[in-house]
Amino acid sequence: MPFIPHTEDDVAAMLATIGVDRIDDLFDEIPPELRAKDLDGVPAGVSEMDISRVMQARAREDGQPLCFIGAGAYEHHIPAAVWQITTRGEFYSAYTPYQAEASQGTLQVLYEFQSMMTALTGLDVSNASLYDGASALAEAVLMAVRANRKVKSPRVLLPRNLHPAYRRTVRSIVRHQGIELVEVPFDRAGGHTTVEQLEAAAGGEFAALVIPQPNFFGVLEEVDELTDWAHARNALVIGVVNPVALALLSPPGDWGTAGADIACGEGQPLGMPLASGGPYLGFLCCKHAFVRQLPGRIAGKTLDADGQEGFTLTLQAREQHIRRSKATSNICTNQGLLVTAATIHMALLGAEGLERVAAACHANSRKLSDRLCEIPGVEPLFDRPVFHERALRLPAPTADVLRSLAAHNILGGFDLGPDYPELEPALLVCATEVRTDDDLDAYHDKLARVIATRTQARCPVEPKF
Amino acid sequence: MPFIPHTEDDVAAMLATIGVDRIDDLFDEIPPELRAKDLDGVPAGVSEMDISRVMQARAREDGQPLCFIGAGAYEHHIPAAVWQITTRGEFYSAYTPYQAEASQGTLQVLYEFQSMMTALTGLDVSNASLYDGASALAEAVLMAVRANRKVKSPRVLLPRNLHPAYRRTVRSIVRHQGIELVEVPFDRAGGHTTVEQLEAAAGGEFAALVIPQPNFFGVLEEVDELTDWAHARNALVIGVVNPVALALLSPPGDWGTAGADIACGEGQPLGMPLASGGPYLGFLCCKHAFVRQLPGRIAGKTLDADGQEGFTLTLQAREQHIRRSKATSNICTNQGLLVTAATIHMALLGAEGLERVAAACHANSRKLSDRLCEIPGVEPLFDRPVFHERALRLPAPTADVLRSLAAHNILGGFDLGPDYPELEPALLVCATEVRTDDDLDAYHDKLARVIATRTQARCPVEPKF
Amino acid sequence: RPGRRATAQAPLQAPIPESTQAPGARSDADGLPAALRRKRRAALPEVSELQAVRHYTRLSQKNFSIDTHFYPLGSCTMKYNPRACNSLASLPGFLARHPAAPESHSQGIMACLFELQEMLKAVTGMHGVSLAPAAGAQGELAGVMMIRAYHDARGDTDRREILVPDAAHGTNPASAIMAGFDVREIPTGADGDVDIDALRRAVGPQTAGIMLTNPSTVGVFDRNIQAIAHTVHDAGGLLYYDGANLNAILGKVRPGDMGFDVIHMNLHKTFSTPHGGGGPGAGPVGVSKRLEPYLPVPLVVRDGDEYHWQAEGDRPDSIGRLTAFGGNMGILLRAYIYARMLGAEGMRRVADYSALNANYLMARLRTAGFQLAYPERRASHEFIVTLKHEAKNFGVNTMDFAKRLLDYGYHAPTTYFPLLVPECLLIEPTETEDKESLDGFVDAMTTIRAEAEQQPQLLKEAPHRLPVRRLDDVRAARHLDLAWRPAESG
Amino acid sequence: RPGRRATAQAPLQAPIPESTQAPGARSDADGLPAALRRKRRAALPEVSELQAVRHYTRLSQKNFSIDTHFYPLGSCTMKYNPRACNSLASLPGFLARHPAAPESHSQGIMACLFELQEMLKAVTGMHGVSLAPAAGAQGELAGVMMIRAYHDARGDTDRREILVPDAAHGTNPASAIMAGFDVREIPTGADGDVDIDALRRAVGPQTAGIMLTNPSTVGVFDRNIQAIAHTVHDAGGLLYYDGANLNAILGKVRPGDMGFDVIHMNLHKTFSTPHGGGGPGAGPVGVSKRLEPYLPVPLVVRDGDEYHWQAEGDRPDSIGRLTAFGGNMGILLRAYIYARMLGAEGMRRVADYSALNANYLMARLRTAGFQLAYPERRASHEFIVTLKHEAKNFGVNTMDFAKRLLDYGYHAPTTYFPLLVPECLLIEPTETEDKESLDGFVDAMTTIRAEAEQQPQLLKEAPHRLPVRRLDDVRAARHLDLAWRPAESG
Repeated sequence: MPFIPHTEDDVAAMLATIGVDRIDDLFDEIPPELRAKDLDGVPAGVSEMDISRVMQARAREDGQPLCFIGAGAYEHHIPAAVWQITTRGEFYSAYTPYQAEASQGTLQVLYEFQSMMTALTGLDVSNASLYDGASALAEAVLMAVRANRKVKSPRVLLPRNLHPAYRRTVRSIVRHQGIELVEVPFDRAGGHTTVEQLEAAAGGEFAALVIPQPNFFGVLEEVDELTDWAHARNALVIGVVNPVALALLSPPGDWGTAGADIACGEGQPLGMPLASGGPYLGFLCCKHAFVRQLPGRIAGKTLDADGQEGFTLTLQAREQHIRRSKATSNICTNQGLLVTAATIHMALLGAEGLERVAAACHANSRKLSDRLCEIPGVEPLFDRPVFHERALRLPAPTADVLRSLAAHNILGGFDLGPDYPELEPALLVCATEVRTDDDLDAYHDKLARVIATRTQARCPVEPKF
Repeated sequence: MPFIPHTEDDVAAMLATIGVDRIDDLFDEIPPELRAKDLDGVPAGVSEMDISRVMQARAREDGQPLCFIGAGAYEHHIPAAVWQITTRGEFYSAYTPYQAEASQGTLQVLYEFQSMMTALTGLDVSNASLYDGASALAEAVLMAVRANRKVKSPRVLLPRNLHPAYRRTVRSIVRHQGIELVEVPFDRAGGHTTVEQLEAAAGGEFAALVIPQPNFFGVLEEVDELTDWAHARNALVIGVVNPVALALLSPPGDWGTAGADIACGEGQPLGMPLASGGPYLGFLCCKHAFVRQLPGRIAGKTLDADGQEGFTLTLQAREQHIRRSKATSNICTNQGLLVTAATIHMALLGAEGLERVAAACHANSRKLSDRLCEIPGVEPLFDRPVFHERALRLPAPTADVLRSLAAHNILGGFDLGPDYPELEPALLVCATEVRTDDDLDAYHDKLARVIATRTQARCPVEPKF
Repeated sequence: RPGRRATAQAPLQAPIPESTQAPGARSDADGLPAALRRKRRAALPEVSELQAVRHYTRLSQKNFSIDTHFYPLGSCTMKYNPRACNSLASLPGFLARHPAAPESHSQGIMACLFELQEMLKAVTGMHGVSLAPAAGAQGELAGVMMIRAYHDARGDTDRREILVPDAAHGTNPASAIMAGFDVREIPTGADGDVDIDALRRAVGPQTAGIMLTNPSTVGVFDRNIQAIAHTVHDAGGLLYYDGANLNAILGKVRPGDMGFDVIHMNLHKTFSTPHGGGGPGAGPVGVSKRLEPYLPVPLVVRDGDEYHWQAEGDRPDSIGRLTAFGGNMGILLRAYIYARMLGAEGMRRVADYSALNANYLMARLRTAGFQLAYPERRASHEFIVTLKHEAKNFGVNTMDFAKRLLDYGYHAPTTYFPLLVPECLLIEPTETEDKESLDGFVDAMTTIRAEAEQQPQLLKEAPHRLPVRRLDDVRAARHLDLAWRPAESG
Repeated sequence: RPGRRATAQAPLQAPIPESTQAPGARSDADGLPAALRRKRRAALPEVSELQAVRHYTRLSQKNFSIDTHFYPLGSCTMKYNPRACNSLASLPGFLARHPAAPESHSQGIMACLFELQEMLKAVTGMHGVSLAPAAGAQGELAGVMMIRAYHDARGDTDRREILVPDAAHGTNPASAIMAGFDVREIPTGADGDVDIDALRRAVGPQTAGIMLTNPSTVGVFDRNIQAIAHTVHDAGGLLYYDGANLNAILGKVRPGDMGFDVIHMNLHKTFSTPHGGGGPGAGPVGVSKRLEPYLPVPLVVRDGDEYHWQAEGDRPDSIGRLTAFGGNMGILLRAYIYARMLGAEGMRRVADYSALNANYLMARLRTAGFQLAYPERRASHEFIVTLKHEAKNFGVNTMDFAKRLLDYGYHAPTTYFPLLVPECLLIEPTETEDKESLDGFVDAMTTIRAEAEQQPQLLKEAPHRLPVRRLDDVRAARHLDLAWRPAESG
């Protein structure tokens, strides 16, 4: 029996101890009419060998196309040590470290993760992860509204150049909390958000401003100016940042005069494979003043009975298992295993390693967009500095172009049209450090051919039939 | 610097402690004219990411053809747990357990392995592995000649239906020990070795008889009869066995009246991937009487200073690091990590699991050979019972047939021609439990087509040019 | 202890392991305006690969885990996480797929997700399933949001109250609040079942629904579930099933058949995906037909031989998206593999053997003299021991017991939950433990009680054999030290 | 200790984990004659997957290893085994390849093997390399067999003696004997170099060759190596280089340039493939031009863009085949990956930093008052401390010191080897350890010496903090218990 260790003798002895005849007797308190008759729809069990065959075929089926999509999830090289250690049974199959003395491994990892994230973001404290970047932003929004004691307004400014899926996620999660999400348009030439646009959109009081850096288009925002503007209006500032980019870019804690108040984002670039979108890792950092509004688990350093240093979960009075309906969030299980991977990944790379990765990605993406813009009709969509990815205008419908490329096993980027119809035909491209010059050439050549075909086809030719 | 942890400050401090100015000064006892100028032929170092790309491309390049080759190396399903545990750092990066107290994990694994191998072979003692099955047989031959006190002859009977690579390996390794290897022909109808043939080949005294079960053709030998025949002549009997087959077949310890004296073989089927031929695992078991002639490491159970049970390497007086030129063998490093994998593999399967694997392989190979023998001109080469693989006669040159199949990504079996020209055209096929009915069908259909083409092509047609 | 924080304490000027270098990368990242660039390098660890490997390998050894210890942690279902699920979900083709890859390059994984949706429907008796929620708590939130969306869509907007038994998981009320509901507690009766009279008094036109675990957190199957369902439904409310305890009845009783309208499942419990030291989980939700329009996106649908995503545009009434990229896909794959290996028969066996283990352990502990919270009831997959006598007679509390268990190599059961039982140990052995483990646990419990009587200090100062002695939680909260900082800055 | 042999003690009627079942398999294996079938089921463990995983995970934790401990084991080069080598050598395409797959389906791995051959040639200065030997000792055997083949081919069949320094590894004489040679020992001089006068007296028409390690096992580079080479060559003998200590001079001095005719390399030492608790290793051999015909098979050769195998048929003078399938391919792949990551510069760095670490540790231990065996010499990558004073003054021996080191979390250095130094500790830190590790080791040694003086019993009874106390080796050899047996059979 798969995963059941009992021998027949064991079962007999155990039933005798309990004082019943058959295992099924143990369910005698369940009204008989409720007992499940059959489980049509659940196939018969298969062996490990058989399911291996199925999964290998399916993994192969999806192939490994040449991918130039970024848009919030990035393919980076992950040192082999990261997952070989992360999947050790002691990390993989451990529970949440509520019994601190039996969980010092996990707890120290959490503490190190928090240390590294505060170092990267330049803020004071970090929690030990949330589900992903988008849900972390939702928690950041809720937290900011709770934490802002100067402004009672439940309005939060959310720029339109923030990742569309993040905007949708925030909307789903906060919709019943009486929060008003105000969309701020972006500058059509630069792709960034200006103070003028913010002024216009804000209208009156608001609790918080969200600043993505870089924004969804890869465009860099003038974070210092925006931060000071919001702080002048007693609003809190929430930075949404890419942790790899932070190796080179100014950390939220340094934005403007006082620094952003909260930073959150997607930890996937820190050692998580793309894996179809998850499990990833949301992070959330803030200034010390807001630590009691921070949702999620937090590890702290303390002493044991012998005065020796050790680690434990702390500030649990914020959490649902203690505070129940008064908790800062309902979150409970988070992304512990990914925290472990991210921590090991950062330890292996160090600050300089992360800088090199960031610089390599940036250089590669610039090279890619320069190459592609050699193709007639392809040009940058925005004129402001970008980091790590770039939005391009295409001379043909994006969906068609991407479909043609996909047929050649190239995933050419993220189609901006569905989320930004005003920009159509537009494409967001990205080339991380794992893409080679050959890869870039292959993309360039294929795109040039596809566009040549497409633009010719646009010429008014009468169908022959 | 890859794998070097030193900071510049560290290096400076260390050099100061030593009292030299530069690292290169540490090589000042080496005659300057000997210092290497350059290392042409060693390319510049590459990053982990770059070598990953190279290796992934090369691994892909070799594809994963549908494989029907057995011939001493068998593709079995390996439970995922086996290698996930085996590659844990504590097993993977540990040294030979000379410091027993710091190596109880490895030592207990060795002891368990020895226990499992004695259980499988039905013999008293096992060592903790040799390099592979063929070199294990070489050591078994040397050992038998040393151990046989009744017969002084250095002659050992080696049947021709023993794996050709084993015969070659034994010859290479024992050639300078004054041992005469006597080849025993096999029965052309049955593929097995008969007592009559042994009598004829033996001529006079001999120290040992080697009995492969099953033999290279998959044919089952009459092991009881052969064992008793050899024992009656005061020779020792060495069984060469497949450990998976032993789940169903009579163990060497039960052969004949007194049982074989030594058993050895290839442990690869116990959880080792095919991996181009290694690392595999040679095993060597014997009766208790010969334990001091056994080469290689042996773990034993003992007590510690508190009277608690523990494990240690024992009988080291046989080994080279103690006995130097008087050792039972020069072997020192063996295949520890593979022992770990094999032990976990056997623990996960248990005796019944191994039986099922053996039975499934056997059934699958029978099904395959039955299917293939539906093709005109394809027929069994021998009429005796087989296990696990079967030799077939083909109606066309084997090498040509295999080449055509390989072009369709099917590896059709092992060509018997080069080693047994007398059998040409002949093919040894195998289908383990991992091959599906679809796989068998695919092979059958392709082979039928290849043979149809080949046999037609035999008709004397003039070339057209 | 040597090695601690060795990582971050190493000098910053240490060279980076080249194995992780991106060659050709220049640190002068062209085109980045100076004003937007980082001024000081982040204080990350600077260590060699061996130092990192050794540090984290040794850290891992300080953990208890399923792979090393028996973990009878009630309500958490700490059972064996099959290694095959890990390796097969980690096949390169699955790891490499970008979440925005087109459907043409996603049919393999979509087939797995679709089949998982179907299997979860079948085993829970629900009409529709969404795999989107990233964990149980997010599944709960999605569930109550669907209840809200349902009432709102019918214009039934005064239903603003969610009923929650006092024994419920803390996430239940917390999730209800996040969905904008008020929470009213319903007491548990002396027999462990919900106080049905109190429930009848509580329902009304303000009732949006009730959140229930069945078997409940006190480890018994609520025999009045049908009456509860009628009561709530008759009042116009919906029934929410907290799937935390689904392991107890998997394949034996289906929440849909009990009358539940919406359910979340904890795949890291019932479907054995790893707990990972606190996640990632996955919290799929299942719904009855009337709630189907509100399921969170994305969903996978099948059209002939092809699979398609359904997102916001395809499902206008959906409560929406809960994470950017649709959920913890790698965890869903693990659950899929596990479910396929179990099959229908294996799922039933989960319930059978988790009930067998729980009832056996309960019987043995009772015989050994421990007091059960609900001695007249069958255990589901878990049960409660109350140490109130031990606390009173020996002056040791449940936490002391728990810490002493660690010394004997057993992870402590869940302590002080549910809150309504004093000095409570909630014990869940799961179906993957063998009789020897359970017997060993009984022995340890018995020994510890003898110690409590004879040398209570031994318990109060426990643990003694772990990498650290008992940790000072109060100090941790008072003198917050939540991150290491380089010496110069603090 | 609970859990020990739990595996094999479980009842035989226990069900097999179905995850490993071969479905469709019937135990009535058709066509197998009853007389040839097994009568009794083998007494293998019968456990569930969780029991096995837990058992072996916990066992692993009882080991010291590079990934958890500093391992200054002289002559063993216990350095970091890069994880990338493991994962890349384990790519499915490499693992799935059958050893008898045709060359058309083997070009990827053959490219790796060919390039490894070429890199090993370049870094050793040899003319030809065969990767076939499965470990260092097999490489030695292959090496001396080639020496024999060379003399035999020239009809020089009286050369039956191999010279071996008294400091040599035990495998040297053992291998020479297996190749049918006689062994004559050459003493080591007081300065650690080979006694060149003794050597001159020893050579003659019977001399087949000499087996040398340089740097030698006493941790110094033999300054007379050129004189030794001339002496042996002039006498008609060949020079064999034992590559065990190659790490010390990798890329700095090449054995070929020193005059060696044949060399083996231990890839699990110098090229960082895992020691694996005692293998698998790999022991490629390199040869000068005159020995090339005798290299063991198989070899990989390149012809244009294609790679081909050379086996017995292609190389009639080869000493032949040493394993059935040509060697430890997976280990060769790991070494290839490591060599590519190092590159030429990285190889030189191996020698640089292993020498730096050894000389630093030697300097610090000398300052701390430990006596060096060869105080006037540079350390190569290793050096010897002799504890003869401590033994005399405190009544503790080297083994006591070694066992006490374990208590401090350091694996013991190599003890009592080489045999010519009394109370010998052969210490090799390797280049992958950082200064903190070395300093910690010095502290531990210093502390232990103080303990030896004040409470020698502490050392004699060590270890105290490991899973077991000191084990009784004598008992192990006297009361042989080499395998567990079911109770019924004894």
